[in-house]
Amino acid sequence: MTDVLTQNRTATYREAMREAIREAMQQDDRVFLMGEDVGRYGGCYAVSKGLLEEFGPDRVRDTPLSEAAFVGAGIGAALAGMRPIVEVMTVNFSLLALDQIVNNAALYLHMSGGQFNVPLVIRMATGAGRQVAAQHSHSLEGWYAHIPGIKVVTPATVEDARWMLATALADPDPVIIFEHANLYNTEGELPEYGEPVDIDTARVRRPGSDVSLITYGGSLPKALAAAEELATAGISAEVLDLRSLRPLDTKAIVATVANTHRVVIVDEGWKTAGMSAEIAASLAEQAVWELDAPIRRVCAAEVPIPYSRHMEEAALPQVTTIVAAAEEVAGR
Amino acid sequence: MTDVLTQNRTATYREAMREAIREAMQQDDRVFLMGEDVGRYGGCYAVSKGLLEEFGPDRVRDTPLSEAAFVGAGIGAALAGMRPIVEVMTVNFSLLALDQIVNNAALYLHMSGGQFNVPLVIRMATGAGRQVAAQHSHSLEGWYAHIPGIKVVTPATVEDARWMLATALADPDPVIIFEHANLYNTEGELPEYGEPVDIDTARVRRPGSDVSLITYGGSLPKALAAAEELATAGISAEVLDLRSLRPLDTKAIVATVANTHRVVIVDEGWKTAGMSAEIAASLAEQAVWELDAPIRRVCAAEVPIPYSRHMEEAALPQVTTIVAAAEEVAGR
Amino acid sequence: MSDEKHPLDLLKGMLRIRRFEERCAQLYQQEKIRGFLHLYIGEEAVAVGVMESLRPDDTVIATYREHGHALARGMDPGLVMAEMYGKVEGCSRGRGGSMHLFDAGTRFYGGNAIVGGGLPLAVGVALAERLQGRDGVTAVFFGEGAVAEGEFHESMNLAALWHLPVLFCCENNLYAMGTALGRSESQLRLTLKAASYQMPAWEVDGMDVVAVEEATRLAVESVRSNGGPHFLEFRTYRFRAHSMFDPELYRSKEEVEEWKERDPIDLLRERLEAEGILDEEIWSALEAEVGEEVDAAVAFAEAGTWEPVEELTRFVYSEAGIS
Amino acid sequence: MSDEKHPLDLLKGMLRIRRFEERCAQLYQQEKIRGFLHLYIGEEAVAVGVMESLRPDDTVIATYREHGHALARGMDPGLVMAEMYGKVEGCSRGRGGSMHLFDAGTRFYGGNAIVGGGLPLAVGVALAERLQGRDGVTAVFFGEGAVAEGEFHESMNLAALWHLPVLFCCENNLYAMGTALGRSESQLRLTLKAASYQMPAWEVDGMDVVAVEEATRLAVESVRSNGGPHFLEFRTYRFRAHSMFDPELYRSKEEVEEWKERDPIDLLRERLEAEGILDEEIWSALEAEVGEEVDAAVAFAEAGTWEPVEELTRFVYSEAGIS
Ligand SMILES: Cc1ncc(C[n+]2csc(CCOP(=O)(O)OP(=O)(O)O)c2C)c(N)n1
Ligand SMILES: Cc1ncc(C[n+]2csc(CCOP(=O)(O)OP(=O)(O)O)c2C)c(N)n1
Ligand SMILES: [Mg+2]
Ligand SMILES: [Mg+2]
Repeated sequence: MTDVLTQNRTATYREAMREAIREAMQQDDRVFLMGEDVGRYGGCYAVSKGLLEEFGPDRVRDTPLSEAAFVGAGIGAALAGMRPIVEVMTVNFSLLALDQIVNNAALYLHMSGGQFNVPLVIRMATGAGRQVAAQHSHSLEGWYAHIPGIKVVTPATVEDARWMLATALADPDPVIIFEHANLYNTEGELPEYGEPVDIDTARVRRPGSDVSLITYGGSLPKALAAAEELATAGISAEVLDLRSLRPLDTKAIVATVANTHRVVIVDEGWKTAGMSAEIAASLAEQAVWELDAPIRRVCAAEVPIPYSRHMEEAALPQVTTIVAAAEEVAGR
Repeated sequence: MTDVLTQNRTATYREAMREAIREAMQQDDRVFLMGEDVGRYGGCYAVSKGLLEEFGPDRVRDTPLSEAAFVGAGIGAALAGMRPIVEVMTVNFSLLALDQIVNNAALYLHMSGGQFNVPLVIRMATGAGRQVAAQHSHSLEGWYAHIPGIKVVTPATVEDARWMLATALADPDPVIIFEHANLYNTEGELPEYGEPVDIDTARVRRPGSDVSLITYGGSLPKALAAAEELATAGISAEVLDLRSLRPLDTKAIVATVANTHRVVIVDEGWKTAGMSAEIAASLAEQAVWELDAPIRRVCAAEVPIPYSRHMEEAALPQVTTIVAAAEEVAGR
Repeated sequence: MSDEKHPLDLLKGMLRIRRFEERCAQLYQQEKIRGFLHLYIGEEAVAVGVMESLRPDDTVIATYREHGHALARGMDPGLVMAEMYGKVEGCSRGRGGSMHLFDAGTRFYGGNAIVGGGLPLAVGVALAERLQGRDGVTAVFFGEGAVAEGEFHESMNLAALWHLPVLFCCENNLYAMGTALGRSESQLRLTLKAASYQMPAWEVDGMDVVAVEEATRLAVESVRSNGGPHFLEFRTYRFRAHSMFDPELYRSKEEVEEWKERDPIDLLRERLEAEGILDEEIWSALEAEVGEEVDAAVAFAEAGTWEPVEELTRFVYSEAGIS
Repeated sequence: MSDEKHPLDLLKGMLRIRRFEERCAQLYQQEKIRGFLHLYIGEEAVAVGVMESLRPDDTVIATYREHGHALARGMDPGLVMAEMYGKVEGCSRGRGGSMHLFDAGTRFYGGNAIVGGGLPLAVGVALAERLQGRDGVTAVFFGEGAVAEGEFHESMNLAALWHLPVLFCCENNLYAMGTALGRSESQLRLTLKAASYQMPAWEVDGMDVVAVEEATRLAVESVRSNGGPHFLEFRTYRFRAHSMFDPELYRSKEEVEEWKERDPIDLLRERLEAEGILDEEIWSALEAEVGEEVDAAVAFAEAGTWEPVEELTRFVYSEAGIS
């Protein structure tokens, strides 16, 4: 094992992600990082800081403002033997690259009858909560989860930030990693002997018996805080972190509801036809008789996210709104 | 009333749409049509055939292959006093214009504190079923329905094709009209004294009592055929045509389920986190106790749509699969 | 206007932006302003010179680095500052913040924070002006970084193809965040690129407000008289970091200092002093007036109120509804 | 190769495409082929001339009008025809059809039906070749209509900026569906546009297969020897409708007839006859051989089988799984 693997310490989500990228580049020459300002600037969230100095401009490539071209170039490079990590600065700008992701990355393997797989990893920051207003506050994970041919993962813990990338790079197909911008500064313990984690199952982050809080990504800390608060009110909440949105671990979703019979879905994305809808729908299909209360969804309000702090807070899921919804379904 | 309004005859969906565009342009100088090959070519589905000759190149504008620019130009023109009808040839190419639609059209009014509304209509063909393979067979209505700030309508009948456009043009905000390519040749009666229809409510196209088939757009004919077949098997199916996906008429959705207590959702889009998920989720939230059977979704298989006829048929909702699902939830 | 008053107005226009933004930087430290804040300091001559050459019925579309454009266009500094405070009295009801200033009154169509995202809008506004028989010009501002975007290419071609009254104002400050022009463009002469669309394109010293105004006046005359779109590259420089989070690892202090030698305010100030149009007294008066304006703007913002939370869902769709 | 054999190979290559597609048109009428069918008839000299100048380890990316490119690249006509029949023996298991021909063996990376969609891929393949120390060239084909797309602009700039081994092959057949070049581009000289990315760009007579081969050979030499990307505009013409649904309202019969005067097959045939390389006998032999190939391809397709429906979900993701 390399020294990177054997340290036991608390790290930030940002450091964990950087360490994962560095390790991948040390271990496999085919891996390179490409995106806007990943090099000299050090990454707009400082994730790739120092990597240009360590690996040079061929493997840490600053790109022009050309989202369609450099994402498409990542697909082409993957088709031709490389293992690119393409960073799209934020999901908001990925709208400019959707044609490449949906019409090429997602389709090439099936459409070519199995000849051309696309071993590409795309990383992007996502989410709201920093008062950066409507055009910079999208949460479109649900959109990506709609598309067959790609995989969508949402590391919410420092450990997943550290270890999901290696598994994503080992995957022969396109994997999109959503990093909620509010998680970069969160701290966590890294296990002494860490190792790659799966990217297709959900995890119970806190066991409980009265109500299930099903969530992912940037909303996990809020759900955990809500569970803490609910505990003091005598409500035992189980918190399920989906980790992967495509494939979706419906087994785990059904299991937690079979355990608690009451569910609140927490999703920073918009409610209508988003990720929260799929979770609710899969329960309506597979576990409707398990439900002792109607499903509740706590999502972003169906509005563009405003700049002012109080309005933005009102637009997003908050610990208080999660707690209120949980108390309601728990019948308190 | 103009002569256009007073004819009583059967027309095709294509003719109805063309008549609607022509009437709008005759009645309002601010209306113009813009898109790829809408002029000299007559529209790739021949919808705008003859309009260039009638209204000239200023009002029937052929555009270069520049989806982002001409959709964005439609937004700008709407901001500055016009009432553009922008035709994006098919939803598949709209991926190139999503930044303009999602970051500008949908956000400008809210983000500007109510100052800048966008009275724009975008028309696009959608759907599969003509063996045009994966890149030309997307159904992304559910994606668009996810976005606050825009409205999404899906005319499925000749009457709606004839009359929804006028209402959409009278709307001060962006309206996206999805025209399933397989509907253009369908024929229907146009009422003698037709008039604009609402674009925010669902309609029961066939009343029934045993099971509800909830659908929209290109799947409506299939759902009606399935209901016919179910009738012969003694199952009375109610067919609900959503007509508008955003806003979604959840009242009507709950009402039909309160009537039949069993529901099959038919959606040509992919299942995961799509339109069908939202319909199921709203029932899980608002009518879960009305359900006498788990919700069933009949959607496109979670695969890129293949070219070969038998594989494409297997990938899409068919009368047979709808009937089978309905019999299952009806417990036969 | 008198030959003396006008240059002093230009100077005051630039000074207003400078002092306004210096205060914004302080207020950001005090957390009165949040989110992203992109300062225009060093580039004031561009916005001031261009706006001087536009009419009230012309249209302006800018980027997220648009405080200078908003002020130069004549928007009330109080409304702009209140917006950055997030107050409902702000020009966008506090919903847009620094990156999304809007003002229908001065035809200031935002405040667009997607690089290149405003360019297609400008083409459409210009098309609408043409179709409605008006002779308004649409000026759209964007950085040199936007030139690599597909939306730039498509918009340039469409405007030229349709011969539309668009003034493309490229603010070439040499960097897109940390990416130098040479790492972003294969062709460094942006005007050659623009010319390849059959569009007249001029390079202008963006630190010389008089040169900016002169070039823009000529370009606008041509655009307004149906000469088709025009591309102006303003050579300028951003004195401050890209945003408040930027450690500026990508450029040297020396480079920044060199450019500060050509501070557009100092340049004009010295020239006017040499010409005897400006003296200490007038300068202090300008400073005093501008200082008062900024103080008044801050006071207005401070006195502002928060939009009621119940109004969160207002304006997702128009209240008028279907007409 | 002997001086006599080579030109006859070129002729045969074009003839193969012509006869193959004429048969496709018939088969479309018989509904053996469905969906969209875009014929290359009239443009054969471009694909044949370019492919002649490429090596097996080079990469080809084409559009939805790519039967000619697939055949010229050396793909088995039977696999191509079976694909259009939708048979599992087809080069894409019958899943792609006419617009999505794929063949890893000849490095034929599709068959891309989004206009401009293949260009970024070509940049990426070229980057991968460079990073892996190989000297393969990536040739990407696109129509003149794609030049208006943002993806064209971004890809041209990226390839030039990074000095990548991409050969941009623009097939200018004057129309994008019904849209004439003049209604799509403000700058009709596409090579001037390409040059604005600091990329060498040549105009080539796309009806003269020898000129195509010659120009491409020189361009490929330059690209392969690290000369950076190269842009070739092939002036050609589509003799048939855009697709099988096109009533061709946008161009005159006369125009089509004029261009047919420069049929690339007739041009070469006459030249070779004049040079005494070709006579009736050889020609009939060529026709016979090509006819047999096409018959064999159709027979293979007819004999093909349908992919089992249970395999619908295969290859959405790789069967290997995470390694
Ligand atoms: C499409 C898009 N990609 C990336 C970003 C993030 N971003 C914001 S500003 C900026 C640099 C833009 O540089 P330039 O266009 O030169 O304008 P400047 O900031 O120098 O005024 C970037 C990359 C964005 N806002 N939009
Ligand atoms: C992005 C996109 N927009 C529109 C279409 C529909 N379409 C298919 S081919 C075509 C014309 C393309 O013309 P050109 O690039 O000149 O190639 P040609 O067909 O002439 O070979 C159009 C508009 C498409 N496939 N992709
Ligand atoms: Mg810049
Ligand atoms: Mg063409």
